[in-house]
Amino acid sequence: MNFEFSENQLLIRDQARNFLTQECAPPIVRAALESDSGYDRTLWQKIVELGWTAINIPESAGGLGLSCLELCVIAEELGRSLAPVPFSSSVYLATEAIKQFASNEQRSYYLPKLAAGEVIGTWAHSEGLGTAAATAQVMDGKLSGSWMPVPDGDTADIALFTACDAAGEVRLFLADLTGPGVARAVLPSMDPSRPQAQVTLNEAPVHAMNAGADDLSALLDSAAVLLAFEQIGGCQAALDMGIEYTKQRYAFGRPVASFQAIKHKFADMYVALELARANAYYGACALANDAPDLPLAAATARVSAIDAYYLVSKENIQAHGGMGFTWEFDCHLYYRRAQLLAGVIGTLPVWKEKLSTRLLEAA
Amino acid sequence: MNFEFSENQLLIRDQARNFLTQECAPPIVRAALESDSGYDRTLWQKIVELGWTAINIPESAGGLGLSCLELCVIAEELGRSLAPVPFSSSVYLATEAIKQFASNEQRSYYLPKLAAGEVIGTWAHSEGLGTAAATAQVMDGKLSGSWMPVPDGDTADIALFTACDAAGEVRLFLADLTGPGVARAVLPSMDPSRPQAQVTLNEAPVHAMNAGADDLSALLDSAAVLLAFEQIGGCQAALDMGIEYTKQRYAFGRPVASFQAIKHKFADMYVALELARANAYYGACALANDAPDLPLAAATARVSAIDAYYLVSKENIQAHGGMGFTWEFDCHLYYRRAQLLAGVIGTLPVWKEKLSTRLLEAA
Amino acid sequence: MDFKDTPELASFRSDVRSWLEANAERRTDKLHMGMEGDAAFQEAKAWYQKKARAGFACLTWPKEYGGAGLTPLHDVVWTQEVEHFKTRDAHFVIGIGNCGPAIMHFAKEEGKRELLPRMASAEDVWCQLFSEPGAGSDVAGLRTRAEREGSDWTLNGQKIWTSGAQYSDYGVVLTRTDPTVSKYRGLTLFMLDMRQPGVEVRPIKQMDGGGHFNEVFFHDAHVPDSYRLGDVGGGWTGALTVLMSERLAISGVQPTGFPQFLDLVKSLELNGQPLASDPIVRDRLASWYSQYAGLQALYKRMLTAVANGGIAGAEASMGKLVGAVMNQEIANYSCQLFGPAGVIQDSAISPERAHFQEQVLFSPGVRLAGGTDEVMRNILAEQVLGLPQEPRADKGMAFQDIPTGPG
Amino acid sequence: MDFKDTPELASFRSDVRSWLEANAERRTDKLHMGMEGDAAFQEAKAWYQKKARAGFACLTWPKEYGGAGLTPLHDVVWTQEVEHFKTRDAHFVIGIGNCGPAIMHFAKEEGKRELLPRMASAEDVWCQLFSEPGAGSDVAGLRTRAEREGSDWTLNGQKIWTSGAQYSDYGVVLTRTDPTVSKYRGLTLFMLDMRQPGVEVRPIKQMDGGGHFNEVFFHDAHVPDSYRLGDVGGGWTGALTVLMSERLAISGVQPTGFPQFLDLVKSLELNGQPLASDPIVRDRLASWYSQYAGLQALYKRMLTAVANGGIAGAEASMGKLVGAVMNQEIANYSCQLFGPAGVIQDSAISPERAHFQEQVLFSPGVRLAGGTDEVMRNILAEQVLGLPQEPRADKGMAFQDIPTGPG
Repeated sequence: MNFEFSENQLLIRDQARNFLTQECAPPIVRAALESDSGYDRTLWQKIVELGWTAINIPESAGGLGLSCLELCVIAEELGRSLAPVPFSSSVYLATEAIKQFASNEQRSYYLPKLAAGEVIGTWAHSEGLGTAAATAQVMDGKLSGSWMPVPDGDTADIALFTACDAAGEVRLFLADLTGPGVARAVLPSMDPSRPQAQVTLNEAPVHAMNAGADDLSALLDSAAVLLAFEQIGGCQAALDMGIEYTKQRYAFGRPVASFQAIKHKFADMYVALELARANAYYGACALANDAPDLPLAAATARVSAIDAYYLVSKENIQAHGGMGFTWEFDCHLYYRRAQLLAGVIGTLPVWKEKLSTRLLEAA
Repeated sequence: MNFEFSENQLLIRDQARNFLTQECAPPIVRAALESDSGYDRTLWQKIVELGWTAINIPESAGGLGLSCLELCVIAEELGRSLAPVPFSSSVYLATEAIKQFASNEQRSYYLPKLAAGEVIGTWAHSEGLGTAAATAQVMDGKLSGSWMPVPDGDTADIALFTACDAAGEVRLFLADLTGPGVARAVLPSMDPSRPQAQVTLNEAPVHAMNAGADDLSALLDSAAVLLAFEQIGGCQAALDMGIEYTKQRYAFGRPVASFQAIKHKFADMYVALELARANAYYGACALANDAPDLPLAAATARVSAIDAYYLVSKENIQAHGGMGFTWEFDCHLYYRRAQLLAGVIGTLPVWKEKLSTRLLEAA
Repeated sequence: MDFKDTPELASFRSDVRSWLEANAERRTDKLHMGMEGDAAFQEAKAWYQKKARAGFACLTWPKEYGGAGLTPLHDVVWTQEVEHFKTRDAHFVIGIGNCGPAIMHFAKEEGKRELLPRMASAEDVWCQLFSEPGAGSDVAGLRTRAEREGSDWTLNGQKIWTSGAQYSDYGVVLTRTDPTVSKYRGLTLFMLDMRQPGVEVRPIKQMDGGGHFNEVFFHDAHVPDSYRLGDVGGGWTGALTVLMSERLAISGVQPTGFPQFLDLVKSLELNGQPLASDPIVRDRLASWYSQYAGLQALYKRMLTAVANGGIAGAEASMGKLVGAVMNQEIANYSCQLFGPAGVIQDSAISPERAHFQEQVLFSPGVRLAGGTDEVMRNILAEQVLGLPQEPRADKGMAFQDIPTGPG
Repeated sequence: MDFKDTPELASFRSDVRSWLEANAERRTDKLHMGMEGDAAFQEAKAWYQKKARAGFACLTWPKEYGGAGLTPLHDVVWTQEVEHFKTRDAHFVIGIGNCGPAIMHFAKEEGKRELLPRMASAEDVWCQLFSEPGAGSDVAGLRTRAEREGSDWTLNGQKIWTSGAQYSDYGVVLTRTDPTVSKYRGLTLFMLDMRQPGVEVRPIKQMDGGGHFNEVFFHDAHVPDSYRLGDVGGGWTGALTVLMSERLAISGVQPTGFPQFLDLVKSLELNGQPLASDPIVRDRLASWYSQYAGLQALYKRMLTAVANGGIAGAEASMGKLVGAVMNQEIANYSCQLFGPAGVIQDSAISPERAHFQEQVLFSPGVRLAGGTDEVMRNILAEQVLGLPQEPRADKGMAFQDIPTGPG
């Protein structure tokens, strides 16, 4: 039994942290937040050059042939730095789906481009406000309908759509977003540094992938683990920020951090973070070893990551006092990102229900 | 609008408090807790002599002809002093039921005896572990079955049973527990100072009362308000106890009560108590004025009283540190009573569901 | 105990209702209305002046200061009736609710007769200038200096979190007049003319993008000694009056998010199922309602106490504490219910949902404004429950010697 | 990252499993087994001695002190396997888990060779004597005096909350040897022979009626100087070692109540409906599981760190804090689910329900024993997160001058 990343993986993490500390400092995030596109093309290009988009793609398809564990350590650092890039959409979801469910032809076409960052992918699941079930139907290889929110839907080149096939079965379809019959618009959202779009298809040509409902569920499980690492990374940064500030700030002649109410608040934040981290690690181990309890472990990692990031980002604002409520301070960047990450691939109620179902079905 | 008891009612409360401070000090409660019967006959007799059992009975039936508001202030003091007497069973439930649903004959027979404390009544609702619905059926005026827990079922002389009539409708029936076909046994319980019994009827003669399911529900609503006053009384006593102790007890060279974690704990306990108190007052006002929102107000009073008493009695132990966990300290008396009062007439899940149903049905 | 009005109040209620029906628009939803922009301010001022002319402003104030000379129960009746209408009082709450009582108590008679009627009629708008960048929860740690210049005073320094400073004609400002004595003793409270060159107002951009608050800078701002409220060095007493009034004012209007959540549960369907039939949602609804109803009833109890001649105590802090936390939790929970779409914040797509998204981003401020959760708990613990203060690191020190950290 | 054993560990696991199958009874439920009564103690001692003879006691201790000289990972394997069997180790956990490491670190070689093997083989039982009636969270505020008498020591005073004192042959006791210096500097740690006339053990009746704990009184109890652990005045360092070991030991076995709750949800029907189909119950189940699973994974992470040569830090306090609170909340929630019958506490009527009722009454103690919630949060805040201490009221004072209040 070993619940730690390898030395090499930890080295990748350190390198990622150093790189992002330099290249993705808060002003970069803030610029993306305040821009129209909400996406830092320069940063994305540098990330591509570091090979991060290629990590978990086989060498035969232009990738580095590393494992999901290397992705986990990268994810933690992307989360910590609040990187405004479509990494999760393209790498955890689109790339994985194409690796696993695309035809040989599609794989050999898309994987090298995804690895090289020439193509950005995403995943369109939500058909509108509050509709979890897929209702759009593919007819004669063409799909019409409207999906929102589609994460990074404005910048992505391709997207996977959840839709019904002619027989009414839910399956995954691949579409070229730069092709005919596609309209898209950025939506106002709680975290504009990771923009959401509405994508409307009007008889857009799509390609069926070899993935049904169960495959889709497995894809979401692996994404849940990777996103949990983004969440704990952000969580840690928000906690560190709060501690640093309250140590420096004085009230009543002593550091704010020396008041028991503040200390105990941080202790509770730390506990939530460490439980989430432990669950994420367990999920990573289950993912890397394709363990039978991966579905349960993934749901657990996601539930506690959502809980922890909300708590920590919210109480970090509180610990800052009034300054925490200003646009100028970075507190809200974490709070916004916590909301974003809690929303993508499904929110708490859905994942808690998955968790309890899987737990009660387990031996 | 007036949300305060009248001066006369407050006077009754003060008198009750003085009386119970004298006659129902902790050693009395403790003696009941450690005794077999768990019921202080001497205290009961004194309470009867003060007329408390007669408060809400019309003068024509040997009562004092006062209102439920006088009962509320008495309830608060009984709760505060943890009085080990079958007051709630006999007064809030049995007496009220007989007043409202009994035949004229039964009323004129029982009410004077209930007022004079010669007869103690109770209410048997729960047919066993986890069965909320009534299954026992009355045939030819006779009832068989087993009810538990029946509060004060060992000391009561009469009881109201929830059972089905010959047509299968749930109704209320009155039985003489000292008559034939009745067996009863005290059950071990979390609060032995207010003992619970198993009552088994074997073709025991019963009298149908003029009360169906809706009447029963109204009866429980009025009891919920009165019990809420017992709960906030106990809550206040537990809070006072914790504050007193931590002011006297020193650690690290200063009073334990001066540590922010303890102060904020007490603040949260106080808030829970005051919300519960406010809801109880609103419930009392609705009860006294027979207001249309009584069902909602009663459920609200009960839910917040259960929540508050659990929180306050639990954290009072915590604030005492190790000593709070000893039998010798009184902390557990409140914690046990909180459990008892949370159980009688139905626990949180049932009352929360009632609350949300009533709230969503309201205009 | 009863819910009924006395005949006098019943008649007043009927007057209020008729007047509102004739002069205000019924509201159709429970959505939050913030104060935004100059147009909203002009509209609010017009509304308030109309209300004042009809004799419904400052109901409990004495007539000689522009009030109606009525009882707190009249105020309650007004509050209950006005709830059903679209009205805009927010710009005047701070002046009338917080500053007014302190002026009534501490100003000289001449100042009262000059300024209070204009406040009551919304001719003048007032703001409250206490918080500073280095003095938040520790309000008395403030550094804005007021120095004698002849018989008058000159102010220099900076305030923050001043609601409505941009609309204000006057402010009540807490200043340090003596840094060589202990921090609570060297403070003095003044009224201040905001329309002078020495006062500069700059808006603060909030984390939610809004701008309800301001920074206010004083560069040799001038204050006549006749505008002093209370004794020199006695400002803390006056400040406490303002802060207490603030908490009382807040506790009546503290957003809890509950009415909006109830509406949502009643109206929304998700995946073809009414939210109202979801047992988990119902369970949360019951928990929040029991708190919400408790706050409502608590407020009624406080008003009964006030009507009986008592004063509202620090209990008012409960409404602030519970309501602010509930407001944030409800907003977050609602957005989680919305699923992936919860993150979309577009009132054009769904106004009822956008409310909760706005509140996710605004609610952290509610937990901070007017005193943090932690300050509220301290007040309850010390002022209501009588628990001992913590050992004070700055106790007995001259203000100028208190450690302020590396910042 | 992987779940698999190394070949060596796999072989060890197989040995453990065979031995347990042959020597212990499989458990069929997850109900809590407390330590009660002399018969239970004799049974436990017999079991532990059998285990020790088979070489499975004190796996990580050096062989010369009676251990097996194996790694922490062997310990993990043992713990994982033994979980499926009915065993009784509770009487020995404090000695081996808490006292052992301090003795290993601070005792003289001769004492170690004399006492540790007897501890490891369960020939001697040990207890830990730190807490006092006036020194709970503030452990170092203790007043039990140890005074020099020739080269040896005489003890007078009182300890409290001593688990297993009535069964113990030895104890590790923290005493005050100098009240004229600051409180942390005047302490000295000793080993103590419990079987002497100067030591009197009296059981404490707990709020749940049980009696796991004792008061221990010293009337001129005698301790040879060779039983001193560490320097005179250096007792706090040794005590911290014991307390840290205690928290680590607790964090592995800390009751959370979750496995029992899961069993309950899986098995119980209420009103004809399986609990497992109640959405509100499922929602709570998911929340608690995510914490429970987090604690399990956290423990595995700590063990990985230990196996890699690190030391378990104050993080262990998390298991204590989270587990103890969860345990109480689960017990209370379960009894609420049982409805009116929840208050009946009769294992004859329903053993699986009685478990939760017992826990309602026992769980408050779990939140206190080994450090309160508040102490755990302080440790996490100060020792893990590096937050500054509060100003200390007793700082720099001689122990004898520290205020102790009216009590």
